[in-house]
Amino acid sequence: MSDSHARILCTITDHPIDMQVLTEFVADPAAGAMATFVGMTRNTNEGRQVVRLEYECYPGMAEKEMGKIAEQVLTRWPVQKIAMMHRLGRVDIGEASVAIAVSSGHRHAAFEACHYAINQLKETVPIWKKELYEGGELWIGSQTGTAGAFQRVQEENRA
Amino acid sequence: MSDSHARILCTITDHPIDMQVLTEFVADPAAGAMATFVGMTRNTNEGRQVVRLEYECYPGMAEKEMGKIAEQVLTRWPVQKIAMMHRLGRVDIGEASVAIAVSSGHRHAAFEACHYAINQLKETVPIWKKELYEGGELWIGSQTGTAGAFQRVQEENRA
Amino acid sequence: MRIRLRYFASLRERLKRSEDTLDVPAGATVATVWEMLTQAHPELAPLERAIAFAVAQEYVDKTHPLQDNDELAFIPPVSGGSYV
Amino acid sequence: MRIRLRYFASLRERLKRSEDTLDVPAGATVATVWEMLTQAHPELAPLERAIAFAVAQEYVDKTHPLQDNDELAFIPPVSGGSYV
Repeated sequence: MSDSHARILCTITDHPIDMQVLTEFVADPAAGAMATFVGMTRNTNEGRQVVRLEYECYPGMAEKEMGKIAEQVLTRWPVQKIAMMHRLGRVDIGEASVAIAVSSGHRHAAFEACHYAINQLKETVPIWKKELYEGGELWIGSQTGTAGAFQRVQEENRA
Repeated sequence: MSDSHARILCTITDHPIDMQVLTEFVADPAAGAMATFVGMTRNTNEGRQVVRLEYECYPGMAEKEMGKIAEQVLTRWPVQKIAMMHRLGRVDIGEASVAIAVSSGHRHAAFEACHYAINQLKETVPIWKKELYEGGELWIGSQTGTAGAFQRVQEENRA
Repeated sequence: MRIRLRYFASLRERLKRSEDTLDVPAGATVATVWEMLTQAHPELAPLERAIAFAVAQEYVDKTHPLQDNDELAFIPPVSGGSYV
Repeated sequence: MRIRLRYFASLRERLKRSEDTLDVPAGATVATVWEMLTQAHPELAPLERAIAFAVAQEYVDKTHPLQDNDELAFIPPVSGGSYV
């Protein structure tokens, strides 16, 4: 358990996410539990009909920040392995944009670590999501609080 | 969302668990999040070298109790769909004995519902697990608390 | 009246069978059957606080009245929270 | 000294470019660059509390001193906790 790199997989990809890559990575004979999370594009958001999402990242820094989260997880919980993957570009309804898998001896650590990892990812990893909806587009994360100033909705009357 | 049966899959099987069956079942265009849990046979337990596990259930009642948990989940959380599967018979190291997938609009509900479902399953569903380890066998769940009276270890000197 | 009994897991191995039928008096409850069973197998008596009971595949407590042809299952501790 | 600037997402679209180079005085900090940027683009000033800064791909605060050839990235709010 000393070499943390062999226990961490962090990937940013332009291709569809294959969950099996993550679950096979975290498989371990000492693991009795695996928790996974998948974030997908859903068809509505706050009353808007979503057409698709588009993701971009800060290349290099995004992977580094994901790696920091994975290292934190290995420090804080008795976890065997963790795999995190984020997709960039166009992600259609029902497709996965982000996936995390965590294996551990017991289930509570797996759940807590996986939940922590996705929460942190969405706080600190420089990845941005643009929502294309019926009638406009919107950078998500920028429409509330102090970030409200970022809001930029292009009302397009397509009719 | 009115017909709960179309939103629940509960299966007990003698065959290896195929996660894709569960994740495809819970897929839903209104779901932005999916949490899954997989319980697997691990190679040690409380200091014992585990050879394999063997599961049996109370047929009929086990499915009914799983179904009750799934109904509770749909009542308590804004969840789209839930799939639960448990395997019976021999389950070797690294193989899955139980898997749960939950889809929902947002991630917190998916995590909470999935964690709840596995906790409840292990409390109430009449499925029993025998651990075969180096030197003996043991019905798990029976060795602590008031259940201690059930303990039955067959010390077999195999040398 | 006649009750069908079912044993699982450790209890099945201990009793060396998975089911029985038992004739019980009218008005019998789960507790009545448990007393009959522990009279025949005194070594089971200490298990009472660990065991659960199901009639017609629903958990019941010991006061549950039995009907003719009921299936009464003895449920040892299930696979448990602490393992995985 | 010369600093490389990077803009992402909403900021990139607003400024219609993804990077710049900027000559700054010795001793400049992140705050110095931010002030120069908002002088050139006054409409960015209200964003200050929402934006984060990274130098050499590490988050820093506004007091962070810059070195020649540093890459300073302006990080708009990331994809966010509330969506999924």
